[in-house]
Amino acid sequence: MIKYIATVAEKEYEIEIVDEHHVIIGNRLYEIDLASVSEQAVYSLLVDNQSYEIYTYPGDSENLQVFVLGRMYDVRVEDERERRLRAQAGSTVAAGGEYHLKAPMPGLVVNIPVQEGQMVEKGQVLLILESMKMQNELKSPRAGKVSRIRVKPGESVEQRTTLLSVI
Amino acid sequence: MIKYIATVAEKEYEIEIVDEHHVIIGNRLYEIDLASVSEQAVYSLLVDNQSYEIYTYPGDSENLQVFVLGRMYDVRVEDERERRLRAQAGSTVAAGGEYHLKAPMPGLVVNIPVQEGQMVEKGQVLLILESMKMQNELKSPRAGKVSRIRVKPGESVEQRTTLLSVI
Amino acid sequence: MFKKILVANRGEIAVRILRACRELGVESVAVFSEADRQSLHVRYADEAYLLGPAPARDSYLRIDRLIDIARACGADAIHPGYGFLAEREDFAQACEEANITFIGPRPSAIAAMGDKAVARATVTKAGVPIVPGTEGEGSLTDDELLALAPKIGFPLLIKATAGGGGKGMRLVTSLEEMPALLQAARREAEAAFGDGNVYLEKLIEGARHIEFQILADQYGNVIHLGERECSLQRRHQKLVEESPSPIVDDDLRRRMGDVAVKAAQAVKYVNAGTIEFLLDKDRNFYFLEMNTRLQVEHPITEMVTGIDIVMEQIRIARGRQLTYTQDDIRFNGAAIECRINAEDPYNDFIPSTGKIVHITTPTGPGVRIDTGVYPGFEVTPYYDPLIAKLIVWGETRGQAILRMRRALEEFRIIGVRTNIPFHQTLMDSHRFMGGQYDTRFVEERFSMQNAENDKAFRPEIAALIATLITHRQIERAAQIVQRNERDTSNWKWVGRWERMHR
Amino acid sequence: MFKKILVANRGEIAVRILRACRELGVESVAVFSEADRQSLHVRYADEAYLLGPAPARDSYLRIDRLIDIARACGADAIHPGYGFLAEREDFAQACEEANITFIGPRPSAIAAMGDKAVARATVTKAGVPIVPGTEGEGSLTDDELLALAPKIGFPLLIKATAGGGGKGMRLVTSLEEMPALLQAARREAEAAFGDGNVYLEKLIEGARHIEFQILADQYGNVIHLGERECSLQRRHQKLVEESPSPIVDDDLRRRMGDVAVKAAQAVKYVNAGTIEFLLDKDRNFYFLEMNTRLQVEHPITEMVTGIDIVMEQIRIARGRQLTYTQDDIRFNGAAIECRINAEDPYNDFIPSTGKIVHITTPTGPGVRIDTGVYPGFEVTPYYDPLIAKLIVWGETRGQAILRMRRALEEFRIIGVRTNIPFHQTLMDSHRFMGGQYDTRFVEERFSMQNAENDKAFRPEIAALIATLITHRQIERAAQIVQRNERDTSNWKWVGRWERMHR
Repeated sequence: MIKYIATVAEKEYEIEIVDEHHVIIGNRLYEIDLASVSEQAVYSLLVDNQSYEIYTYPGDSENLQVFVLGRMYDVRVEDERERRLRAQAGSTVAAGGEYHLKAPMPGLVVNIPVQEGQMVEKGQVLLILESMKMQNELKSPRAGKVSRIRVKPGESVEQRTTLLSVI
Repeated sequence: MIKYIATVAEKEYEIEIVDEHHVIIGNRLYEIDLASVSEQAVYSLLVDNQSYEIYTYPGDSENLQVFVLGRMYDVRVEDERERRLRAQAGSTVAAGGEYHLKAPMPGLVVNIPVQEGQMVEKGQVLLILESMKMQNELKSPRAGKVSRIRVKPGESVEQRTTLLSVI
Repeated sequence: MFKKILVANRGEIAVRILRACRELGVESVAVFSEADRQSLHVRYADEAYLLGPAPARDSYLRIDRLIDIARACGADAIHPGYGFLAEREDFAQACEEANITFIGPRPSAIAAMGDKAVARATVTKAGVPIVPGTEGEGSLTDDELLALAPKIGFPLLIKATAGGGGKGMRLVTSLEEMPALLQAARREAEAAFGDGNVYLEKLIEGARHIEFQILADQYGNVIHLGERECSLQRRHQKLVEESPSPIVDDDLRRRMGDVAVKAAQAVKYVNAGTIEFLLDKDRNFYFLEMNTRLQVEHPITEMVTGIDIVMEQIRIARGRQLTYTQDDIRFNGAAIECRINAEDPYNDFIPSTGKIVHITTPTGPGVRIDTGVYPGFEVTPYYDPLIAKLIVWGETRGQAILRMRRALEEFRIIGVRTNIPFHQTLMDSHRFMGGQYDTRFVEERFSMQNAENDKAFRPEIAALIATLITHRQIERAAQIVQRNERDTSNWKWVGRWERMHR
Repeated sequence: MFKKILVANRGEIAVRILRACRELGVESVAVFSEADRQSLHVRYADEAYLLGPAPARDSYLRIDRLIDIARACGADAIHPGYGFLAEREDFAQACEEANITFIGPRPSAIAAMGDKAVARATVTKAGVPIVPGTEGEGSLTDDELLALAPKIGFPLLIKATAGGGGKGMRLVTSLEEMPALLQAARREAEAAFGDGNVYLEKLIEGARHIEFQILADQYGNVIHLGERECSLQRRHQKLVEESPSPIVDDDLRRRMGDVAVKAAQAVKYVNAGTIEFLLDKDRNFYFLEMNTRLQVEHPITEMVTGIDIVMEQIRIARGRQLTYTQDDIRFNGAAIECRINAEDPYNDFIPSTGKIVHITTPTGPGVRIDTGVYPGFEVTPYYDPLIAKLIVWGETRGQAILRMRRALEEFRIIGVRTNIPFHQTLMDSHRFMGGQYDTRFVEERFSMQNAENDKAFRPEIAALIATLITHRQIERAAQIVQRNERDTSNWKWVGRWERMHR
């Protein structure tokens, strides 16, 4: 029996896989039936005969984005061992390190309203990228200092190009 | 430059592939652009800017079934060498040999209105197979003698099971 | 409103009913056989329960299992859809006994309309015309039949009581030839069915199959939603339906509608039902039978009336009064339905099974599709071959036909054969366009091969595409061979080792 | 009728127009950029011509290429769709000069409505109310503005003539504070745009964006097809439209409709067009602008009126009289459109590109989809992010909302992010259900995160499915490792050979 810890919106769920058709969540046993629909990221899940249709996308880092009943959930799944390791390493891992702003889609760099060395707030606009006739503001996910700008206004960039970094 | 002979409804078309965007049919040069749509048997073909959407199924033996503008065409394609070989071998190849009646779908054998050794006409019902709530009459594609019956009424058969043969 | 409805069906009609539940805010329960775990109806329902193995008798026909599941999950109503248990008196009865509302008529109405002889007798009493004949009058002697024949009128048919499939059937055009034909028919029936009994039925020449949609509430209010023309059939399976019928005018519609309402009232009918008529060349009409359930082709009536028939069924079953009176019903434009079956129109309409790998769905103005399949769905041999209903609406019948043509052109289902080419050929036929067809048209006067001289006949394009595909395959094969030649490093070592040890 | 129509557009609207051509029996020509070879509009047209590279300026905006292609292929009319060249006077002019019918208004009408100041002046002369203000009256001094302000009424806005994006904008609630605010606004405008000119505009509080669909033929007949409520916008992009508006009653519809017709007549308008109004809390309405083309949201009007607007456009362009008079127009039920964009509603609505690998399309009663994509289609960064329009019809607004909810639930597009979750959250919001929203609702009072305590919030299901998927992946990885261990026969030989030669 394998035990996982799934975290959704900072709440943790202990989930044990008993066999192909049974799981224990918390202390309750559920009967489940999981079917993958048309070999894509679409699943049909029956949980005690409640029917859920679910689709998923890879999320940031290790997380999985799950869509169910019209809502999106960001889920991190760990087994007990991973969990212990992470606990020992301390919980500051996620917040530290350099953040690399990557182009979420191909586009044209229109404006970079920050400079190297500048301090930025969480949510502050770092770069404006034009794609699909729209100007898209790319914002900083956290406070920090702009460490390096790798593109110039007027430049066309491919998807996932690193645009600048925040330290 | 490779030359093919395509046969549709007993009419032959000489087709030369000049390059990726040009073919000669008969004596006329055509500009073409072939695109495969969504990696399936669906094609978009531009011929001198006329747009055709086409899908295909494998036909009997070497033939290809082609659907275009709501019609189905059974096409045999040969290159010149194959064509010469077949001409030398004589044209009786297709008509001869044993015909094996195969189940076109899984189903239940309901009735076999012929017996081994019996002479049958082209179009005569050889076997009735029940599937999808329907009784389907499987007919002989040509005249001949029933050589061997391999199933019994009441038997369930898988798709492509050989049911009986006509010699 | 109901708290929870169990849908005792599968495929497109289960999906159709689940959608109505969802739009009414009612919880829904699907049931499924082992072959249907991945079906849309399982995915769209709030709850889903396994019934049993794939064959219908082990799953969708298991009354006991259905009642158990409904009880266990707290469903307070069951919708039977069409087919399976929809017209089974015992199922309606079992629901009643389990105190679960059956969304359909009372068991007594199902029974009264289920037995053809009883149905004929019942509606005749109510003044509804039936096809003249002697069916349901027991075993009659030759003398009795010869005496009755002139009253029925010639031409007429001798039919075997036990039979079907044309065995023991004879066409009689005059009284003189009838004794000999009676003998022959009895002999053939005796040989085929072990029962020489026959009955007489007037031959309706050029008959058209016209049916009327009925809605009736528990308070005696009965209305009709106009007619559907269902003459385009093959082996008694409807293939195309349209509303309105191209040959029914306002006066005939009013007269037939009145009779249809009368027929429903004769059995104290409640909920949605359909009265089927035969209409002859002289515009005489005859009651054929009543379908005491939702009809496959109900969407065309929804398109021209704007009324959601399934929602009305649920409201009626809940005890509501009809939302509409007969005067509220307006017929707007024209609708056509093509039944898309998994079958090969070029190979005797043999059913086709397999996995659907690709679908391009026609959409846009005036197009509705009811279906239970999707890319990746496996069409199995266990159930009927209907995989989608393509329904279009147009301001006029002409516009609807043109729209159906373009929708059929757009529709691609790859992985199983479908009868889409049949529908395309039919929509192009002058007889269909002129509305000039009867129930024997498809089988007797229609061919998939008759359209070879129009501008859609492009064999050279077929030749070209087949050649290009073949050419590409040859080129690709050549590349693979080349790659393999390069990719043999391991084997070289093995070969070297073998040579050394020879 | 026309012999051949060239559709100078791409995506869903090109497909929409091609369908109308097909249903009218007119030959159709598609044009495409290098990025669009596999698009539906290329596949559905009778002919297709390459315009040029992907960027619009090299392809869909190339007037010269379009005219050349139309001439070469013998097209006698061009439909511009919306966007691209649809409201370009020079394109309409170029068509006229090439003797090709432009399916739209005359160049003069495009010009008259294209310049906002001219449009305001023109319709004002015809007695159409406009948002009170000084725009288009040239440069005014502070004294002049202060004198005009009380006539406009407070609150009002000071806006920069050169500007946009809120720079140089000030809200004024009284005359007393106005001189200081004028100074500040001019300073800011000067700094931002190098132009300190400002104008005044009445602040329409709680404004709703209501537009009227107009049809006008070449013989002076002008009718309207009722209104569309388009207040749900984000960054001036419409997201959801409905018809009728939840707050427009018969009387207001008649009055606004009359004014809309008058506005169209003021420029001798021909073909389909749309008059946009702002409606304030006190039900005063003001002309905003006229769109001299087919509108993205035209299908909701088609659903409630039964009129095919694109077919009417083509008939009008051909010189036909309008098929309908104002009295023929009946409004039946309610329709809603959700624009499905390839963008991530959880990440600031950033556009999403990529290959669509799977689509499950909602179908069934009352659902229409207009789209240009299909499984396998590549969403590129070159064009706007609209990939589908989901349109539903219901007998009432309530039914339409419930139907839209179930349709959104069924809609799956995998491969790119879409704003479907945004629409789902919106359809669940009490303000939308109550029809209580204005043009600032989405940006100022709507959140994707506000729905966490209803029954659709099921984090434990999300946790469970993520765990099951992770578990399966781990198991599969383990199997692959095991298979690889077994599948090393060749390497064993190689290893043996190596050992022997060490």
